[in-house]
Amino acid sequence: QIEKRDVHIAVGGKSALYYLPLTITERLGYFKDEGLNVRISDFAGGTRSLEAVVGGSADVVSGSYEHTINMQSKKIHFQAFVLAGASPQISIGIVSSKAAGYKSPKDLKGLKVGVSAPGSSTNMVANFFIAKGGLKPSDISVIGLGAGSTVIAAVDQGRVDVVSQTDPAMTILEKDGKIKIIAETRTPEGTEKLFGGPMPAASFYAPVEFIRKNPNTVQALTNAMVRALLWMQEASPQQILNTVPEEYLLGNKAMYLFAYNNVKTAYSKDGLFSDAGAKTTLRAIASFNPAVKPDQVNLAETYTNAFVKKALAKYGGKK
Amino acid sequence: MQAAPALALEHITVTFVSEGAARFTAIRDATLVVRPGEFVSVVGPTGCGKSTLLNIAAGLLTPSAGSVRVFGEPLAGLNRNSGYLFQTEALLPWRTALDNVTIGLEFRGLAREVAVRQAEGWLLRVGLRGHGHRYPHQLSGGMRKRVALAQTLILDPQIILMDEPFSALDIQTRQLMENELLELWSANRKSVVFITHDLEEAISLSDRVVVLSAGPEARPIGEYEIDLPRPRDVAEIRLTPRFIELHTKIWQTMKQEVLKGYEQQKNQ
Amino acid sequence: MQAAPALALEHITVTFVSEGAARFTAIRDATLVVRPGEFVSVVGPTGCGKSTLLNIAAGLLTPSAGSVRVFGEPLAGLNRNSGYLFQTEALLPWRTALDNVTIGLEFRGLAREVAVRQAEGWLLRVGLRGHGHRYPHQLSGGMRKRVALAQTLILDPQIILMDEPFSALDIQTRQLMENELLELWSANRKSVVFITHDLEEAISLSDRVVVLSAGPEARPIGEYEIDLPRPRDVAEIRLTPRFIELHTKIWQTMKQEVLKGYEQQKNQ
Amino acid sequence: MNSRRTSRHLRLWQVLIVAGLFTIWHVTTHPTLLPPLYFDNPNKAAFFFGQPLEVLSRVWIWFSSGSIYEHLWVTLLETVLAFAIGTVSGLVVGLWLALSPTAAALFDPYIKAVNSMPRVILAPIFGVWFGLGMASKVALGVTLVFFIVFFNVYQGVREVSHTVLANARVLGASERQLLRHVYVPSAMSWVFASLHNSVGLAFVGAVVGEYLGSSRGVGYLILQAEGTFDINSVFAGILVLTAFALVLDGIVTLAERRLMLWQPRSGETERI
Amino acid sequence: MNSRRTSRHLRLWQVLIVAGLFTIWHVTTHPTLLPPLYFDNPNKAAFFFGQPLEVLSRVWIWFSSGSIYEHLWVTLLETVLAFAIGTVSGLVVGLWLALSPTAAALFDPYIKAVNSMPRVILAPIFGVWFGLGMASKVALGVTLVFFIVFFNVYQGVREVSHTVLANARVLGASERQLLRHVYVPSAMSWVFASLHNSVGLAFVGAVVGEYLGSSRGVGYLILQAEGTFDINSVFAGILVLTAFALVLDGIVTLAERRLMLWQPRSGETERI
Ligand SMILES: Nc1ncnc2c1ncn2[C@@H]1O[C@H](COP(=O)(O)OP(=O)(O)OP(=O)(O)O)[C@@H](O)[C@H]1O
Ligand SMILES: Nc1ncnc2c1ncn2[C@@H]1O[C@H](COP(=O)(O)OP(=O)(O)OP(=O)(O)O)[C@@H](O)[C@H]1O
Ligand SMILES: [Mg+2]
Ligand SMILES: [Mg+2]
Repeated sequence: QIEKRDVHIAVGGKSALYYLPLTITERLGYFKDEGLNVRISDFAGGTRSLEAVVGGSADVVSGSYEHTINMQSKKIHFQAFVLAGASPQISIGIVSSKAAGYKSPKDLKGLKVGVSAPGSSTNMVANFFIAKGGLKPSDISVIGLGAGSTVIAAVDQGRVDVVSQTDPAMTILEKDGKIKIIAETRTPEGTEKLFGGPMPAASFYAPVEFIRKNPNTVQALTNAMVRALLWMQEASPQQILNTVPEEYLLGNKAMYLFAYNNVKTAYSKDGLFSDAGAKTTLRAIASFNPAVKPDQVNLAETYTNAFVKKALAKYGGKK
Repeated sequence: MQAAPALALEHITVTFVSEGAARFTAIRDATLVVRPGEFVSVVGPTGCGKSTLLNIAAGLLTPSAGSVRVFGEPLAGLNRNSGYLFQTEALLPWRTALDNVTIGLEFRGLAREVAVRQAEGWLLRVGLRGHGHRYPHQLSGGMRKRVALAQTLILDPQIILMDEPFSALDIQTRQLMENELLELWSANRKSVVFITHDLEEAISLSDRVVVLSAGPEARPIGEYEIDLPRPRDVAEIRLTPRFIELHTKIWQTMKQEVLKGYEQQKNQ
Repeated sequence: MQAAPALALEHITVTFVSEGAARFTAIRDATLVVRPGEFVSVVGPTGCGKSTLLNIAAGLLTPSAGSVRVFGEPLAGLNRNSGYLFQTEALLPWRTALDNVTIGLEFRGLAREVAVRQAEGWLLRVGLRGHGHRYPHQLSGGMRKRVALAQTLILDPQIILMDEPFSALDIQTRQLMENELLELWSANRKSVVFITHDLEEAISLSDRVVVLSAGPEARPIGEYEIDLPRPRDVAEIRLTPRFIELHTKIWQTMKQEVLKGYEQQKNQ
Repeated sequence: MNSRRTSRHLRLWQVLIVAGLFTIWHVTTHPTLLPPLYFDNPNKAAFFFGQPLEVLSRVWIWFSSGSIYEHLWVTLLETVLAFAIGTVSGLVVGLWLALSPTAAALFDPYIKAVNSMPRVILAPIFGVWFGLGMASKVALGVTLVFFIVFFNVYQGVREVSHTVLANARVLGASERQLLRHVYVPSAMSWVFASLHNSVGLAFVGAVVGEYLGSSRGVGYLILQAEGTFDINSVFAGILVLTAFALVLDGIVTLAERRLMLWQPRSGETERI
Repeated sequence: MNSRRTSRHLRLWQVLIVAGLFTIWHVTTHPTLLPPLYFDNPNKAAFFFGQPLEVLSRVWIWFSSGSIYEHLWVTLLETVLAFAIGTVSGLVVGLWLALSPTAAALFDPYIKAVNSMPRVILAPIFGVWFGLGMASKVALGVTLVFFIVFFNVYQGVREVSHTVLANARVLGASERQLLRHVYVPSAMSWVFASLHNSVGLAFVGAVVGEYLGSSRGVGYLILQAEGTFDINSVFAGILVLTAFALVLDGIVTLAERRLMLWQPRSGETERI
């Protein structure tokens, strides 16, 4: 009764910790268990993976929930149906040499802030953070660094004063003592502190149309993901390491583990969205992207817990 | 009613324009009519415009003024009835001698074997048997000229335009080629326009010799009917009294013209 | 002690190898010695290997066997003492006629104005005054040859190698050029190797005429000292009895050779 | 007279084609004008291809507010530097290897290997070596331009007519003079063919470099717009760059005309 | 004999150079071998530039475990397709525009404009048109290869000797025959110059296409590795690709040798 067995998932940077639940689901064979034949295409960035789904070459995005709101303002309707990351895993750090002079966000005025790309989530988090200190986006200069080793090089060579990035880059920098973390959304507490509420992050979302036409497929995807999330809650770090593909660890196993420990509380425990989270996201986005008008956004359409609830009913009992 | 001339260049003027430099009128109001089956030689001082005239007859150059008619039809674009042996090297460098000779036949759609058989006959005629597999750069200057000759003549064109075809050959080979040409021509009367610097060659081959004036603004300044009997042997005919008489006559006109041209340039 | 010869090609053999095709020995065991100040003409049937021999003398081609010496020194690489007038077109197409003539002087580091003044003199000498601003493709075949002549002679080389320099010129211009060449040569005795198909030209200009046999495996088969008095006028000297005598003698050798070559190829 | 009329006709046609393209662009991306052709949702066309009116208004705002100048200046400077450095180095290395067969045989595989390296992926290394400023963008552009010029110069030099070369050598040219008076003029048309290609790729190098990490430049603007799915600004950026690429190409064409005067052209006779 | 000895010498030198490069790479990136030159932290060099031994062992693992073959096959197929399609279309369009001056004048600015567009930014549009499979990567490669071949063919055809062309026309060649027997052979060396460049860029197109979004291919492997800062795998991927690019280039060179037999070469006399 599954409408579409071959599901094509698009993701932007699959090997990042941000998308660990997806990798776990795939590696543990949960998609197969649900009768799905999943193909995962990796892209150089979250917007790219979204565009692939809009263009019709993939079915489901594994990406940041906030894009469903962005897309609604473009009159293209997406709905998120299972949450994988409860926090965006973005941290802000200031280079050690400037750390002494830093007291509060307003001290960032005039500094060079390295983000993954101008206009991306890392940029948004940085903007949100400086707004707390009463600064406007034009008070800092934003530098796009990408997410690769350029970030490390930029800090090393003193080309940025502040970085807003995801892991493992931040962990590497932090461990080397290059930066001091001044804000983070790697944990629920940090997220709460920065955004004033929960901030849903990595999730599965798909065009509303797709969900309407393929409810059983979506249910199967949700089941697999929820099962993986539940497994992750129980799993030891060693189990995680054993599950993740060898290639992801080849860089540096110890570093991977260290970074994982930094972000492990950021993964969703049950896959459920919260209304508060959606509202926080809308607030954050609206403050950043003038094209998004809060009063015109229908938040209820952007996510649904219906599938997760059924999945929890199926797998939650095993606890 | 008389047949239309094979080639009629009437009141031709050619003015070259080149960027920056002033215009240059190479030929002014020149008329040259070639009857069907006539062998016409054109002689004239170097640089007077002989090749230019031939380019116009071949349809490769458009005159600034004047009309070109081929068998009565005004010429537009290329002259499809003519074969042209260029003064400069024009063989296709990426084809062997043999393939250069066959190419015209291939263009006409002849089967390769037939073309090769004919071409081999022609290579023999121009004394290049056994050199068919060479590329042009592996041939001597005179050999290349002979390949070009075979390339043009194998197509058996109605009008043959030849620009100094034999000047790179030694005298003996030259006479052999001249006799071949005459034989071919007399077997099946073509119209020939033949440019040469060798007045003896011009007289011994032609029905008519046209002398061009020195450039710029060259034009024909003398036409001489050559009433020597045919068939001719190019070596023997040079010794006849009528030949010597004609030679002397044309020579006088030419000599004056060349010296005039040379003086002109010296005092320019 | 006698001075070393200006140019000594001794026991030269040239074998061309080309991919796929068999090897071809154009020249076998040929010896040609040119004394300082001597004017040597080389004649021979087309394709026998005259240009090849000149290329070797210029240092552009390495013989397969044999030695080349220039003023007694073995030649390695280019012959720096020689000027070479090529049989094929060799002007630099991106330079005007004038700039083509000045280029050798510029290579020597002469100031541009000086070079231009000399070059203009040379253009006048070869009858091309007023054509200095033209690019090679805007000149006629004979004009290009004369520009090349000026280009070579302006450098006043010790040894002048010329490959059919005048064959594209009309007879009058040709005689003017020949006289210019003789004048230049006699003023300041150079060694000249002169290739031509025109036996009269060869005899009227030279101290010695060398006849090559027909190829393949060509070699000198006759050497004739030309004991005509100097200075000569190329037009007048042709009428002297001694000239006619020499001409007949050399002619006999050549004729046989050419016919032999032609027959050879026909029966190959 | 005649040729001027033809050229005016041509311009007219070109404008018409541009207008036609813009019209097609407009009607296919404007949600309500046509039934959706390709996408199920009528807004998707606009999402991917933008809308010409929006794009043009974006361009207009950039220029009228002056906000674009800083970015444009950076990008143009990077492009011109990449073009100049890439061309000169391609020329020099191309000439060198073409004239020194041993060096050519030796380095040939390395050059080809480097040419086949995906530069975009190596962008982080460029960042390490050249920083995040203009230098790294210029470097990226240079790696694109260099090879195009190099391969053409290399081949162009080897195509020099043997006779012309022999003649120049006999006339006493030193290696240096051969280079200046024979190899370079003869390879000129090869160089220009590669330059027309390089102009475009120098722009590509600069923009992609900025796109991969920067704080200024048109690529930065484009990246910023992509983050918020503002496809109209992306196209506006591309449009502006294209216009400047055509200007730069025009300059190359002018230089070509001046330097290639010597070549025979057809239609050299005057018509009366 | 002699030339074979030289060529063996050459190979030796080339191997030595590679060995030298690897040694430099090794000592500068091996943390303890040298005092750090460029970076404060001795591990930094290895972080950015990888370590040759690691890279080689990565390559070895890929091939011995067989895990690379699927990816390599995809990438090679994309490359070859991009190369073939780009070359043929560049050839056809180049010939067409070179032979039709009106079309050339008309389309010239558009071609130059498209050439100057940063294709990486347009990758999503390729995704829309060609999907996420091989087609979109091939398309990206084609946009790189096409222009290189195009510009060279376009110029190459216009460089055909006027006399040879006139001769062929007088000998009765139709437009079609001119193309086949004059324009194409004459432009051949131009085409080959562009092909040597294109081989590399076809690889770049395929890999960058995969890098921007894919589920297989060497570019995908590289993308995965970059996400985990595994620079050794990135270099291993590049190394493997480079090796194959050299193989493909070797094939082009062979074809060139066969087709360009007619050209004069120096040293045509036998030495005894
Ligand atoms: N493209 C051109 N542009 C300008 N002038 C030209 C061009 N082509 C030829 N000329 C000039 O036209 C004149 C005639 O040239 P043409 O080649 O017809 O002479 P020719 O009689 O064939 O001479 P030759 O016997 O030396 O071959 C010459 O003065 C030449 O400089
Ligand atoms: N590169 C080459 N490869 C093979 N054969 C060659 C090569 N160059 C010349 N030959 C052959 O060598 C012979 C002599 O050529 P060369 O050009 O020296 O003749 P030539 O005496 O100058 O003739 P011409 O009077 O026609 O100019 C010819 O048979 C020619 O085919
Ligand atoms: Mg002429
Ligand atoms: Mg010769």
